[in-house]
Order: sequence, then C-alpha cells, then structure tokens
Amino acid sequence: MLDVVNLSHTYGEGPNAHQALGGIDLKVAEGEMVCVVGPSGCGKSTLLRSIAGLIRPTEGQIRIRETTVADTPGDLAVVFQDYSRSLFPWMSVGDNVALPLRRRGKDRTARRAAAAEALEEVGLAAASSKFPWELSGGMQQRVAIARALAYRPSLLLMDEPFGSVDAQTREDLEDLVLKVREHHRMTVLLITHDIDESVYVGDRVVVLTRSPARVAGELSVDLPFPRDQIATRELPAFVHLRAEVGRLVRAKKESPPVQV
Amino acid sequence: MTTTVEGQTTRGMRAGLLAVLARVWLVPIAVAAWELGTRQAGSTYFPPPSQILARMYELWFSGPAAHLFLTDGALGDFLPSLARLFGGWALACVLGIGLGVALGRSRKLSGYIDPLVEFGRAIPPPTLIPLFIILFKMGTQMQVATIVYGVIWPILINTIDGARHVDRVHADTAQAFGLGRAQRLFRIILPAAGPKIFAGVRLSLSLAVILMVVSELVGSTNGIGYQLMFTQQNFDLSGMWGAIVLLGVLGFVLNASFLVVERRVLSWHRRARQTT
Amino acid sequence: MIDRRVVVRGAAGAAVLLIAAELAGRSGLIDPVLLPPMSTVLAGAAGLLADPEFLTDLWGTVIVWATGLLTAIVIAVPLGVLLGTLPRAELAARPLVEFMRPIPSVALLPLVTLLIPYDHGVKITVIVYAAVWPVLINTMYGLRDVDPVAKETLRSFGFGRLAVLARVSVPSAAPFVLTGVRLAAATGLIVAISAELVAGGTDGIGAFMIRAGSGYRTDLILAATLWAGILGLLANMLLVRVQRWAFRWHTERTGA
Amino acid sequence: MRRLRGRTFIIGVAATLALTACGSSNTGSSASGGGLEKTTISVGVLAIGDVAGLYIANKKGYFKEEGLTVKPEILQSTQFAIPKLLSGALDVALGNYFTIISATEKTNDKFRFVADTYQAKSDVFDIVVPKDSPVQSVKDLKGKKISIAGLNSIAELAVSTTLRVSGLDPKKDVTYMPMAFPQAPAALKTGQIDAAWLTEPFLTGVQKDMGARKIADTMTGAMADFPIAGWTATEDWTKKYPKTMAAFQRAILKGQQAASGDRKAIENVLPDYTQIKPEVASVINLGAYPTSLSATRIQRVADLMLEYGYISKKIDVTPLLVPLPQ
Repeated sequence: MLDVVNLSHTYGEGPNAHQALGGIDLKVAEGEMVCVVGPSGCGKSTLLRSIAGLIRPTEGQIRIRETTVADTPGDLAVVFQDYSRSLFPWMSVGDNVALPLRRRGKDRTARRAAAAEALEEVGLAAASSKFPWELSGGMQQRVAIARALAYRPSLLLMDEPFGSVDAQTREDLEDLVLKVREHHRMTVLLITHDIDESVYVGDRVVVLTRSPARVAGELSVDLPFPRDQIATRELPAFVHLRAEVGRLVRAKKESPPVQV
Repeated sequence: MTTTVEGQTTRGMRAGLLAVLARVWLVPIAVAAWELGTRQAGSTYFPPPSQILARMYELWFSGPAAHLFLTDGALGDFLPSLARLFGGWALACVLGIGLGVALGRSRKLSGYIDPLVEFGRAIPPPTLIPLFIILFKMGTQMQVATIVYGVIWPILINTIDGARHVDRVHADTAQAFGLGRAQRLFRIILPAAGPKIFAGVRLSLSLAVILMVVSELVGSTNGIGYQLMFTQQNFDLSGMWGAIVLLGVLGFVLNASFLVVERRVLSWHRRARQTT
Repeated sequence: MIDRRVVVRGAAGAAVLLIAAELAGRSGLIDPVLLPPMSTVLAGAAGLLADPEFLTDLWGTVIVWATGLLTAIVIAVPLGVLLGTLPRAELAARPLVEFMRPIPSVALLPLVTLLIPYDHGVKITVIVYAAVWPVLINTMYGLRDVDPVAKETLRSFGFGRLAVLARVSVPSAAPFVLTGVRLAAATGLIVAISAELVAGGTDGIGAFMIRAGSGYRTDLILAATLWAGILGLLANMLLVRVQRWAFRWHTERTGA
Repeated sequence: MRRLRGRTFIIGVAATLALTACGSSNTGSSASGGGLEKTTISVGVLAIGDVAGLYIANKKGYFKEEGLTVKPEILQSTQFAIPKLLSGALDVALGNYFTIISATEKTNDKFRFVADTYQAKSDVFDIVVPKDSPVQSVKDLKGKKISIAGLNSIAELAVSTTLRVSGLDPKKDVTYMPMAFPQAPAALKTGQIDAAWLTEPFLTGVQKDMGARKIADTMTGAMADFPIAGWTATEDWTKKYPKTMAAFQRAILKGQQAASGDRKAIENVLPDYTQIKPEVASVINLGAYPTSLSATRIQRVADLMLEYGYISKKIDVTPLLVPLPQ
C-alpha cells in the first residue's frame, strides 16, 4: 500500500542546514493501522508532510499503490493535531466535511448526504449547521475525523490527532478511530509521541530515533479486538509491548544529543 | 448596531432610547455650536448651517414627490457621481483582489512587481490626471481611471498581505485533500484573507469619495465635484458648503452600509474571535 | 540581509515597464505629440535634479508634508487614546468623525486659505485634516484590541487606570498607531501635492507642475510626477524601517 | 473689522487645526525703505505672459529702487487669489477683471485694482479645432463641446460673445467643458472636445504640433483690446499700506513701460518664471501691457458682464480703481 524508501529531508542549506529525516524505510500494508512513535522534534511531522506531498523530500522515494508520490496524491486524507486551524472557521461544520468531496465529483445532494453520514458516525449529526468554533476541542477534532471519513481515502494520515485534547476526550477519540477503521477497513498511518496510545490503537508500532530520524525498530501489536480502554490496558501483553516501545524510544534518548 | 429591543415593555424601550441617545447627543450640540459660531462671525464665506440646509433644499431636495423630492439638478449630479464612484470602486475591488491574490500566492511574481506597486502607490493620483486624459477618454473614462488608480492600493496591499499569510494548516489541509486551484482560491484563500481584504476595501470606499470629487474638477459637466467647483466659481458659498455637507453625508452613509455588509459576510470572523 | 534575487527581479520588472512605455511611445501606440517618450521623461527627471528651482519646490513639499504629518500625529494620538479609553465619548464622537472623515480636504482648501494668512500653513492644515483620521482610527482600534488579560493582570497588582494605560494599553496599541502613521504619510503626500496643484503657492512639486503646465511642458509634468513617486517610495521605506524597529521594541517591552 | 472678529472666532472653533495660523507673511519693518509701511510684499502671479511687467521690473531693479522686495507666489487661478488676499497671505495678486468684479457683486469683499496689467490683442485668445475637423466657422460649432479655462470667467464671456455674433445661443447650442489650458491640447487631439479656447503658449503649440486650425479670434468686436487682468489688493490693504502701494505702483509702471516698448525684454524674463522654452517665447503672440489705469476701459468688462447676465446690476468700476501716482 504505502512504501517509503530511504527518505531523507534537509531544511535549508549551508551551515544553517538541519537534517530532519536521515533515511527512513517504512511499509504499510493494505488495511493496516501503523503508529509512528518518536521523541518530540524528531521529524515525525516532516515524515507525514512528505507522504502527504506537502513538502518534497530531498532524497528517497514514496510510493502509494506502486505510484510514486510527486505532488499531493489524490487519494489520502489528513487529520492534523491543530483542529482549530485545520477546520475552516468561515464554513459551517457540514460544509467543512463536504468540501473535499467536490473532488470526488459528487453533486451537492450527494455531498451533503455523505457529510451527514460521516457526522452521524462520529456522533455529531446535530452539529452540521454550526460553526467549528462553536464546538469544544474534542468535537472539533471529531469533525476533522468525519471529514477524513467522508472522503473515503485509501490512506488516512493522522498527525498527533489527539495531542490537543484532554485525557477523557482523548480516550473517546481513540475508540472512535478504532471503531471507524474497523468499520471501513481503512489503512491508517498515525503519528504520535504517546507510547500508550501507539500500542493501544496500532496493529504495528514503528519507533523513530531522534533527529535526523531513522527507524529505531518496530513491533507488531497482536492485541485482540475490540480493544477496551480499561481491559486492554490491563493485559500483560499490553504492558509488555508498552515497555518494549518505551525501551526503543528511550534507548536513543541516551545517545549523544544531535545539534538542532 | 442599535440594540434591538425584545418585547414591548417600557423599560426595554427606554433602554433602547438611551442607547440611541448615547450615540447621537453630540450631533445637535455640534450643529448648534456651528450655527451660533457662524452667526456670530457673520462671514459670507462661513454661512450658518441653517442657511446651508436651505440652499441644499433649494438646489436638490425641492423636487416632485415622484422623484423622491429630488430636483432635476440633484438627479443630474448625484446619479453620475454615484455611478462613477461605484463603478471605479467596484473595478478597483476586482482588479485589486485579483492581482493581490496572484501576487500574494506567487513569490516570483511579487518579486517582479512589488517595487512597481510600491512606486505606483506613492504617486499622487491628481498628478496623473493629465496622463489619464491622454490615455483614456475625457469624462467618465478618465474619472473612473482616476478613482481606480487612487483607491486600488489599500485593496491590493491588504489582499497581498492576506493571501500571503493564509494559515499554513489551512493551506496544508486544502492541499492534502487535493482541492483544485479554483476551490482553493474561492473556498480557502479568499475567505481566509477576507478580514484583511475587507479592511482594505472599506478604506478604499472613503478614498473613492475623495477621488470622485478630485476627478470631477477636470473636464466634467456634472457631478457633486462639479457642483462644488461651479458653486465656488460663482461665489455661491452656501451652495458650496451644501456640496461639502453632502459629501460628508454620502461618506457617512456609505461607511455605515458597508459595515452592515461586512458584519454579515465576516460574521464568522468576529464570532470566532470572540469565542477563542 | 537583502536577497539579491529580490533586487534583480525588482529591477527587471521596472525595466520591462520602462521599455514597454518607451515602445508604446515610439511605435505610435500613444501619440508622441501628447505624451513624450519615456526616455525624454527620464532625461527630464534627471535634469530636474540640477534645477535649483525644482529642488526648492521639492523641499517645500517635504517641509509641509513632514510638518503636517507630525502635527496630525500630535493631535490624533492623544485624541485616539482618549476616545479609545472612554467608550462613551467614542460613541458620541463617532458620527461626527464618520461625517468629517470623507470630506475631501482639497474641497476645504478655499476656506482654509481664507483663514490662514500663510501659504505653508494652509497646506499643512489640509494635510493635517486628511492625515488625522487614519492615525486617530488606528489608535482607537489598537486600544480597543488590547488583551484584557494583560490589563487585568496589572490591575490585579493594584495598578491604577493610568498606569495600565501607560504600561499596557499604549505600548500594545503602538504597532496599530504606526500602521496608521504609514497610511497617513501616504495620504499626506497626496494631499500636499494636490493642494499645491489646486492652490499653487510659494513652492512645492505641485506649484512646479503648474508652471510646467502653463509652459505646455508635459514632459516636465511627468518628470515631476516621477519624483513625487520616488519621494513617496522613500518615505514609505523609511517608515517601514521605523515600524520594524518599533515592533522589536514593542515585543521586547511586552516580553519583559 | 467684523469679518476679522469672525475669522478669529472660527480659528478658535478649529483650534486643533490652527496651530499653524501663526507666522503671517514676511512683514518687514517700516523703518527702512523711505518710510514704507512694509518692505517685503507677497505677490500672487500666474505663470503666464500677463505678469511679464512685474518680472521685468524685478529684474531691472525697479522694486529695489523703491525699497521693495517682491516675493512672487504661483497661483493656479484668480479664484485662489481672492481668499489669499482676504486672509493677508498675499498683499497684491494678479486678478482677472471678470472674476474680481463677479466677486465684488456676490460677496461683501472690497477689492481695489492698483495697476492694469494685461490687455487682449488679436490672436491672443482664439478658438481652435483639430486639423481634420469638419468645423469651418463659428456657426459649425452648434452642438459641439468647447473647452474653456473656467466657468463663470472671462473664458466663458469671450466664447459666448463670439458665438452670439455668429447667431448661436451659448446656453443651448454648445456644451462648455471646463478644463485648465494645459489639459486642453490632449483633449482636443483625442477628440474628447470639438474645439478649444486657448491662449499662448498653447495656441502656438497646438498649431505647430498637431496642425490645429484657428476658427475665431475671440478678442474682436465687443471684446477687441479687452482688459484682461490687473494688480489687485483689498481695500483694507490699500488704506493700511498707502506708501507701499504707491511704491509698488511706480515700480510696476516702469515694468509695464519696459514690457510694452520692448518685446525682447519680455522674452528674456519668460523663461525665468514659466517653463516656456526660449524658442517658443520668441514666436508666441502676446497681449498689450497698459501703462495707465483707465476707468473707461475697465468699465467695458462690467458692462459686457451685465449684458451677458454674469452680474445682475450695473457696477461702476471707478471706485474700484486706485489712481496711479504721478
């Protein structure tokens, strides 16, 4: 599905240059949910932005379904961490969700129906005519998820999607993502700095090193579905995996700091 | 703007009345001071407002009811002036926003054009009237050109600024979902730059009144600016003051109507700012 | 600091425009009898620099403009602070401001001329009339936009209203005021030259243009127009510098 | 006095704007210069041939001989001379007779002509049309647009009398387009006006540059040798500064004499205060520079204005004239 080969990216030139990615190899299979974990500032967002075609990597290749990503691929959706800025304040919630569907060649009624369905799915059927800034943070992020759902992307990218909400909301949103991905059998690449979260929602966890980021290691998560916030986290397998991921992240923390 | 009073209680009405009063009490005082001051001075060149109003009535507002009491003179001067004003302003909006978005979104293009923009806006439009007479036809074309030239800069500069600084997450989101050029322009860039654009457009509206007058001082045979010059050259000083008052009222009304429109169009902006 | 590419591109853009204007004249697209070719205008503009009379005129414009702008700032900033901090006064004054603002100061020129027995004084007054509004409105707006949390913080430490005004409101409104000043500077130059064009006077670029016009010298009118543009350009560049410097001061102040 | 008080009051009202009202014009002390009340005077001029006498007088030192320093100030039109004279910004200004007489009737202002300056001669003010215009005579101007230098002015009067002589009604048969002389050639060339009322150097300019054709000299018949402009001051000023005025009159008279006798003298000063090129200065048509101030002559202006309805009652110009010193 997604094939990232030897991806490197350097910002700037000369003495001020900063290498964010130092040759990353990553594969995501069809229908898989992969979590990428790494310390803050390691280049996770650069990776995601490269896959989404928002920046052009200095080296390496990204292929989605055997097609090399040059510009923005037409078939993926992104959920950003900063919901207050990724939703458009001048459009109603419904319009926000329906907007990308214009590219799917749907007419107005079809777009509206799809938007309503997606909002229903995230539990916000009643909020369609409201404006994003009239909703709470968690609800706004649900709208962003609904927007991605309605788009039916072959690949869903999520950049720290639950980083800006409170703990309770965060758990609800995690379960929401698990539920909708189960329902739609979507391929998801989720980026997070939260070790617990990566184990809880992922099928597989990829750990990155500090900047310039490389793959430090990866683990398969074979926890049973459906997952539950309390029960799953109590499982010995969960505790073990969490520790493994933690070790991978931490191992690199002790390596000499790289200049920023 | 005025507090809308729900219900018919006298208390509500009184509150509404007070709110209106708080806005307008200074106006009668200022007019009275003006009246007294000019009466005291007794100068031909500074007629009291009562005399100005009488002259305005005589010149413009004593027409038949079928014409909203406007005289032929009023229709002959107001309509062409307003047509030039709105024509020039609308054209400046279209050109300014169009060019502004292009310059704001393309670093390369703005590199070539920016110095010209900076230079162009520094040239006082009245000095270009001789040039416009040559390039455009005397009369409406030249006048509209003068207005466009004079008022386009705030729109252009603000649009460039607004379009250049569209929130990165907004831009990324639009790009990630693969919105097309047109959709990105109309759904993302223009609304995001909207508050800035509106600020420029509003500024240009009051400038347009001024340039309408300036452009009508040359080679015009009608219009409020022409009236101003005509009354002045005929030493009809009440009439001249009448034209000045009329310009003030026109500017006031235009600004107020514009604010109403802006409130509607940009309600998301105002309310979003209040909630965050 | 300055990107060389920016300079090259800007120069290229200007060159293309000049060449296009020259070609339009040479090809007969624009009647050369009416509009002298660009090269003639540029030569004329260069020649004006050696003309002591024109330099006097240029200086005259600069003097009335600078004096007018400074006077406008001196009047508008305190008034803006006053109206910005007293919402009731602002509410009452608003209709008068909105009525007076759109009246073109050039229309007031004959009346002002009658009141002030001094040529530069007349021009300065109409410049002040036009330049006061952007500064006033921006100052008022800036004061209203001050972060209430910052104000409340200071109040909670027991500072009085005036202290809050001086330490929080005015500094944080400063960038808005400067934006107003930049707008006022542009307007002021336009009004200065317009007033000179309409009323003449002892000196000024506009007075020079009247003389050039009376002598049937379109080339000199355009050359003077060119200098008017350059004057405005330089003034704006200067103010942008000032604004950058002031913004830094502002952030340091609020950051401390 | 009444006006003065009023003015002071208004300055008070506009207190915020009046910061600059200080520093009146350069009033010299009366000690020097043979008892003149004022040794430096501001004089409003137009950058045209009319004021050549003043510049000749200045160049030849006639003002200096009288102990006077003259500071010329460019005016765009007589319209702006009036408020400047009233405010005291100008001591004396070039005033065209039409405008000053019109102002005298319509406002309470009292002006005085202290010297005659300029008088029309043939082909100083002509109506011209483009080379290929179908207009051959004044009659053909029916339904056309004619540019004039100002409304309610000598321009309108001159063109109107010319039209009337050819049987046209100036109010109905033509449209007057007010525009300053410098703008008229372009408007004429591009066909935005059908005819233009012009003076020098524009007349020579349009004939040379675009082959424009003269169809009428407007200063013929009733307007032959018509008085155009005189040096004007307020009545108050003439009473307050009688010696200064007399000195100004003496110097200007010498200047006028030099101008009327010697065309070269005019050509020499024109490039000093106008941007007229020297080669143009030598070929343009100039009016006359009268050396006397004659009531009979100037009365013609008021009478013709009355005849054409620019004033509503007969005005005797004699009280407006200040006799020249002998």
